[in-house]
Amino acid sequence: MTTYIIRRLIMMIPILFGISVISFAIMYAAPGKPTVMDLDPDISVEAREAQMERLGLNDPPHIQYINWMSNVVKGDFGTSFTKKQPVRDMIADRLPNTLILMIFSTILAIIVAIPFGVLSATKQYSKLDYGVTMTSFLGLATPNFWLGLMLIMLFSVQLGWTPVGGVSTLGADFSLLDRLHHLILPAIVLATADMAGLTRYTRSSMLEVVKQDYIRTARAKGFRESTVIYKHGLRNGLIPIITIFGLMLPTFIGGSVIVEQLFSWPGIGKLFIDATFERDYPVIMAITMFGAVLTVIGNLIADILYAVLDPRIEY
Amino acid sequence: MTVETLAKNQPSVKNDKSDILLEVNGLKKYFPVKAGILQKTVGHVKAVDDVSFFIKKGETFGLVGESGCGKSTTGRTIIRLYEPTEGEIIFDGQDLSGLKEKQLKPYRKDIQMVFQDPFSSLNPRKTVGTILEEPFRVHNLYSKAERKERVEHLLDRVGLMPQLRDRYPHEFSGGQRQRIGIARALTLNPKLIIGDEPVSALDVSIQSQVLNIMNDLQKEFGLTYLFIAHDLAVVKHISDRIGVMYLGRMMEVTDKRTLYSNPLHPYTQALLSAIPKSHPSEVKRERIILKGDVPSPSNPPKGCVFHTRCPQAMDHCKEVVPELKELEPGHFVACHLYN
Amino acid sequence: MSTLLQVKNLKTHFFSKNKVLPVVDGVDFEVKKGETLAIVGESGSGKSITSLSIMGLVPKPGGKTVDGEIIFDGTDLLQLSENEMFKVRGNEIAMIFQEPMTSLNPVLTIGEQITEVLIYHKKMSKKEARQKAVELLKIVGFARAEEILDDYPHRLSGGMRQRVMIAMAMSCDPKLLIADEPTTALDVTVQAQILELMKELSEKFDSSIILITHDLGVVAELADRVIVMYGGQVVEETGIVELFDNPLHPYSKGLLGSVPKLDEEKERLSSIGGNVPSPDNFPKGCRFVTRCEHAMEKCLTEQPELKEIYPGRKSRCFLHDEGGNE
Amino acid sequence: MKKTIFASISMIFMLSLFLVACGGGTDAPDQTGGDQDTAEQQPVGDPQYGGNMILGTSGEPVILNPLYHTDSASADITDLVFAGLMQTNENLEMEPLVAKTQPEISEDGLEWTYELNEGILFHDGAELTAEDVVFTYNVFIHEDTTSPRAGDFRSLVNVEALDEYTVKFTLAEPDAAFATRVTYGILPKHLLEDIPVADLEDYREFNMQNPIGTGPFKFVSWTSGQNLVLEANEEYFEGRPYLDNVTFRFASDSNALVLLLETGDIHHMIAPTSEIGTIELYDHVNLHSTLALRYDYLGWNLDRPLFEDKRVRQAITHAIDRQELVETIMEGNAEVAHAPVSPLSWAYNDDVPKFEYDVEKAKQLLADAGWEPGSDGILEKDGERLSFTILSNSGNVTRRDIGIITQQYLREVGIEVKPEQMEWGAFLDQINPPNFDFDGVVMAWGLATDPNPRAIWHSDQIENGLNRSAYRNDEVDRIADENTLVMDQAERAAMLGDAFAIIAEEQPYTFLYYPYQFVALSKEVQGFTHHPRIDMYKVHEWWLNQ
Amino acid sequence: MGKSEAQLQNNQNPKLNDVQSLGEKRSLLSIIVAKFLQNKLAVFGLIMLAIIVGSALLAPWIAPHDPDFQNLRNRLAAPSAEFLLGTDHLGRDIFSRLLFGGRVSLFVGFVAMVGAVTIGTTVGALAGYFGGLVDAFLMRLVDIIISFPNIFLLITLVAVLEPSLDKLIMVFAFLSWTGTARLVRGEFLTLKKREFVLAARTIGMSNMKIIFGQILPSAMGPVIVAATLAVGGFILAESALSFLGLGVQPPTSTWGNMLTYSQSVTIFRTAWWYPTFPGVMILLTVLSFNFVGDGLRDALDPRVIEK
Repeated sequence: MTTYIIRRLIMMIPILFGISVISFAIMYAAPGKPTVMDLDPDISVEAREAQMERLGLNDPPHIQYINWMSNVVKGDFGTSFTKKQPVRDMIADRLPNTLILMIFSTILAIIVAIPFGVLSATKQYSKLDYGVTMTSFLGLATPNFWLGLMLIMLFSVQLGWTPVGGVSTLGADFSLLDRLHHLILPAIVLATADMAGLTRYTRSSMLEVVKQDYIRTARAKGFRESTVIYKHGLRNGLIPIITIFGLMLPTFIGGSVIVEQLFSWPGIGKLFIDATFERDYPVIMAITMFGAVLTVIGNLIADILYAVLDPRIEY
Repeated sequence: MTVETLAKNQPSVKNDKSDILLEVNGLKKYFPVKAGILQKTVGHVKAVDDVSFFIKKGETFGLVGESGCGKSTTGRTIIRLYEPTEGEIIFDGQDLSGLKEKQLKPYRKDIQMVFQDPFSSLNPRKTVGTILEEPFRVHNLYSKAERKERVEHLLDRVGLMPQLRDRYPHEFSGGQRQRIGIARALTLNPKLIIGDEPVSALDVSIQSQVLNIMNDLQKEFGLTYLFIAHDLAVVKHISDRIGVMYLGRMMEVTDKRTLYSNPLHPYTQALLSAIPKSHPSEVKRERIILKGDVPSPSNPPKGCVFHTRCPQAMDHCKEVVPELKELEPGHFVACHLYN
Repeated sequence: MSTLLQVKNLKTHFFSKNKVLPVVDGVDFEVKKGETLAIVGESGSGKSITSLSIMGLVPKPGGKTVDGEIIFDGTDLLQLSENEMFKVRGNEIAMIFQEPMTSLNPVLTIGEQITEVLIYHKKMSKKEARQKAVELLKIVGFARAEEILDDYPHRLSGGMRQRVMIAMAMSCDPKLLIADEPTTALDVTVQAQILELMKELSEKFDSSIILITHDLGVVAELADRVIVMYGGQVVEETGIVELFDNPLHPYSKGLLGSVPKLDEEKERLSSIGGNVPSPDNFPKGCRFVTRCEHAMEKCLTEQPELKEIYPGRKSRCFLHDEGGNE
Repeated sequence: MKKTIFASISMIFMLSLFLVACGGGTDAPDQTGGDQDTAEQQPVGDPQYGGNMILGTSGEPVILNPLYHTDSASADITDLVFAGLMQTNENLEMEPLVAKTQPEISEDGLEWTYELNEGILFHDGAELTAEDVVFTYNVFIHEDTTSPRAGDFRSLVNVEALDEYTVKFTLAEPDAAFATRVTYGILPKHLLEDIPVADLEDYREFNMQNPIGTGPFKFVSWTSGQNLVLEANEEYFEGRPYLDNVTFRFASDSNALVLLLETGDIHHMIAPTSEIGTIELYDHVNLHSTLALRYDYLGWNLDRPLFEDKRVRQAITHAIDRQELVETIMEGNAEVAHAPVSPLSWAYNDDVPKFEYDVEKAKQLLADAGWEPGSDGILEKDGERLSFTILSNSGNVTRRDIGIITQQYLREVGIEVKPEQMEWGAFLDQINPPNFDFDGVVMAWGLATDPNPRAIWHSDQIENGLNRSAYRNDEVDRIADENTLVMDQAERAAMLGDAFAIIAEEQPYTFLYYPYQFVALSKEVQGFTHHPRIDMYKVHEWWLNQ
Repeated sequence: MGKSEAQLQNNQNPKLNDVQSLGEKRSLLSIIVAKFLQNKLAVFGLIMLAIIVGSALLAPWIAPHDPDFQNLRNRLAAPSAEFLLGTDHLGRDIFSRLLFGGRVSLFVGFVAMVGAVTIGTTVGALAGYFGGLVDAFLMRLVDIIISFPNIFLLITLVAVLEPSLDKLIMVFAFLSWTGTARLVRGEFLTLKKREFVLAARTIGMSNMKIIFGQILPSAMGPVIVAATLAVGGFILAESALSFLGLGVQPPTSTWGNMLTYSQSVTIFRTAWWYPTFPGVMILLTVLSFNFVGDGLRDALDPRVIEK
């Protein structure tokens, strides 16, 4: 197992290299220079030029890339063009927020989707099944920013149950309850589509599983239906879900961009959007690489979980 | 494992060469096992390991063995679905083993295959007529009208009504599909038909229909069969000569009567003794129960591959690979007991 | 010998939107204590569904036992509540299946799968159950039983898995073992091992066995009595030797004739024409009429009944009405 | 605890005295846009100390050093933390702050001498002296400087401390605009003198983590993406602020801010015009408005043959009902503009040519210019159609809509417009040198306090500056070059007025409107003075009525 | 013995028996259609799609107003007889704009889907069929693109390329083919071992003919399902990009960018119809595509015909 993980980690290198080259190429080809973003007529052209030179943006692309890469290898992602802060610090500031949101949404998606998916499958064609199916289809079809806006309007503005945005109450001391209070709405919005998708997958996976021979064996042993489904069925049904889950991870990272924007959530998604509009290349590159690493690691975790759940997989 | 020379294992005597249609010499098919980042080959599954035999024109050669013994791989390598790793496949005097796909095309007409699974061997998206016409199209044979006529004739030959040509495979039963599969194999007037477990998936009553049809067609078209199966009774019924394979190697080759009346190889003996009795009151000869399971072909035992399970294994067997030797005329055995 | 199981007029049908499939359509038979009854038939004959009906495990949705009685040890299983059936299944009646590769749960160890039955039915502690499991595995021929317990099914070969299945089935000393094609998926040398094992066990445990198979060779090896099924019905019921010596029903005859035998050489096998009918397409009269060499006008419209032709031998054919078979 | 309360009470007493003495900075929020002020003046009690005021903003500061930032979010913070020699008041006049009085200017206009208030303390307790001022302004003229504002000080030759509280600036040539340049927050020399000037911008320990100034509020903390907290500077030289804390709360966009305002999570926000309708409905919020120091315009690329003819440009302006634009999409919150100068400026010239909405006149002008209707109604001349694109940046809703609306207006007079949006970065890249790839563009200029038109209108700013309309006029060039040499404001205003009249007549831009700027303020907040250019103006006078 | 004529014939001619046992002729299509029609939600989805696509296509004829005509004095008018679904912030008729916007939204969805499916199918087919180095190379490419946080690349690319319709479609297609490629590759890996493919090889059929004539038609089931779902996905993605200001740019209207105009709290408050209807259109359309996709998944399941 350890060697497998190490091997997989080594395999990340070419992938991340490819991603960095592609991102850098896009970035380089992009119109718009970070230094012309200010339209203040008081700032002289010379000052802008000097800025370009200082940021190394006048170097040929391969030199820029090599400089960037050699710093990255040292753990230095450079300094933000617009925020003048080390990118590493900026990400370090924001990443925990994004991770909290992602993990919470993930958990939310799982604890809602799996039971409902299983119930839906075991009671195929029942009213419950139709209800779950309809709801999950709706969840898949709703644009999430629209849903978010509606939820904010309803719960935060009309009912005043949840805060409009942010991660915690201003000035208040840290409190878990307060955090959860702020987390719940963004997490629901972020989780909705994947929750719905996961429910569908769980349902079809379980439908597949209950047809299997070993389920018949379990029934023939005289076990109650619940034992049959949860002890013998669920673990097998979860195995394909794990892979789906690995594939879902990028959508969480991606979805966070919109949700963070919507809920003024200070995470890397929002940072990324701001950076894109500001042509803040070091930040864009760093977050892209971070996202890629998260994705790859997420897939790795999915594969490891896969192996944990499925004894047939041996590394 | 050292690669052994070809000549060493060639049968020493061959009957009149002129009536031999297919001769397989030292055939090997190794599948690489890949692992790691660079997909380096870390080992081989020796599916077929140095197999030699020949088939005479007009005869049926039966290839038996348990699952994983390499009998199907042998068949598929002969028809060049797999690239042979080593060895000769001499068909009608021409070695097919080294030919490229293009050079092979003329021979494609001469060797055809009937597959095991009647459900997967016909393209579910095409009508029976289309499936049967495909070989003509690939080889640019006949006009449209002629093709149609031939297809209908073929359907008739395998006992299906010609008007069924525009039906889809899913509308047929297993036995009917297998007959369609046979019809397809016949379209190009082949000399050799390889039957890869053609009746294994069929119900007993249907199995006999198909076996009978194959018998009839052999007579009518003068076909030669390589019949691959695991059911010894079926093989015995249809074959003239039989080869027994175990773990990628040929254990024994002889005519069917000799094989059943006088099996020499301990594996053949065990195999025959394992067959359930055909009548409840039949007094069974001593049943030889083999211990354990077939070893993995990616890591076959040294020496004689059967020595791990052989009731008569000797020390010698663990070291030296026995050659396939002609002990009696036409009776080849690979066993150290007969040295 | 007393009767352990009596199946009377069992009807299990499958319902889909606009069709009713009479997969099992009025089956009668009985199993005596300690005997091995073979149910023989080709695919679609309803033999597997018959066995699942006894277990109360007819595939849902769609399948339902609509009529009949299954009297096991004095109680009609069809009258039992689901809760009462839980105590019968796996405990009084056990079952093994055709596909040893897929019949074991791939994510649970062998040990878990054997002990859970013992813990559930026999209320054993984990430790006791484990001990018992080791014993059972030794009985079915595992030398290294302790190690096997912690292995997962995929590490075992097909033959080993089938032996595990048997151990599992025998764990609660069932009165009846239903073996559904137990050796079909196995290689011939492994089949021989399993057949030997089953013979041994049936003597040792004194269980009754219902052996479901299409392989007459397996029947010849193991069975005491045979029922032959065709089209969801029993067409012949007879002793084992009688079946091979003198089959009564034309289908039984055809079946015997179409199997190639090692010890005889025939140019052509006798064969039954046509195809096995599927349940949505059963003929109106005798189910076998479309393939029968002796079919008569009457056979097209009327269903023959299963009648005792000789003592202990029943057959479902009009030919017997006209004075025996040819 | 008791002690503090007592101290506070006495402070209130003292400060109220001070306020009276100052002549009441609070009761005249703005004279310029008073008619739009929706704030209901309620009877309010006396100012009270205490409270944390929360300001909502969508922009996060970049650098908390007044010499280096270019964004308004940073300016908002540094305006609170630092104090400059002078500051502009709400009427855009220069007022002394750290300086005691207006400067003393030598006869030749080359030497500017400022006398400082004594006893002003930095937040770390050190006293501000002339050396600190010298240090601060030397950064601008140091050869290694990286300050983006260094260009403002090209004429500055020398800064010296004449004594502990007197600073003299020496210029190379007279510069009337220099008066507006000395507003930069004074940096503490004792903390920064060891840092090489080249590295000062990157000195995060000061610029990010602990800026020390002499302003009314001290820096407390900055949580990236969430908030930035300031606290009252007890020792502030104009008196301790009423507020205990000022917190900037960061949110994604104006929508989020409006919602935060509604739920009472923030006290203050700069309100976008589009949301005024909603904010007006909030009972707990006052809206303050003033003209912004800004104008919005449609700029034409005069290097394109289509726009060469002045009559075409004038016709376009005639064809657009700017009054309707103001009344509809601006919901009345703007005034139609005619020239590149704000009515707020002392240099504003109302007497410029105006091109009112007049479709017939537009058609006439176009006909005069030789454009004839083609088969599809679009004007043609020499086989070329009068058709062009109007570019705007996708982030700005109003500008995007103006492009679309213009399409319909100009269609009336036979001009085909294709509105296009681009993402901001790409947009700037396209319209700026060296690309200049646009026909028309919807933009706005935020103006500096000094009305010098040079940066935007001088022909030497075409190649490498902000004159992207490629406007060339010798007279305007001359005025742009010479106006700063004139020290007399009235004389200078007359000069500039001529330039603005010329530009207004030539219509290189279609000047659209001067927008109002709105500040939404919780009714709890009192003492607010609305400044057209500085968001955080006299915050030490604000207080919370709790 | 009294055997009937028919019976005699039956026994002598097994072929008659064939026809009987086959029953009525059931073409593949009819089975698939029948299976599809069993799924009520799928049928509902199909009808909805027919209405939506139909009205989008017929927009020039059924739209009551010029979708681009502004009446600034009639901004944000409530739904009325004249303006069925009200007007937008520039006084344009929302109903007409929805019809025309639907054309663009659906166009984006369909064209991007065709692009993605074409690339994905080709790559997947080549990788799955040939295996080896071809497979390794193509799949590493897929790995790289999949590991890209998709939306980051999407945002960057769209921002960089200027968000025009054609570029948006290209970017969508370019970033979304990987799923199809993996799917098709998987299908090919299984199908190429199927005996009918082996049979095609034994008669000497060329690789290209086997790939496109034999395997691909069988692999198309899942692809069609994925493609159906993808159309809805792209419509959603466009609206998400619009939310970030990177979608299709005005004056071209799509449901997505119509929805973004209404992001303003004031519009949300004062003109509920403006954000509601484009949102409902997206929801209904995507929902219908998902219903149809789900129905197709069941109907195209090879087990339907092979059992």
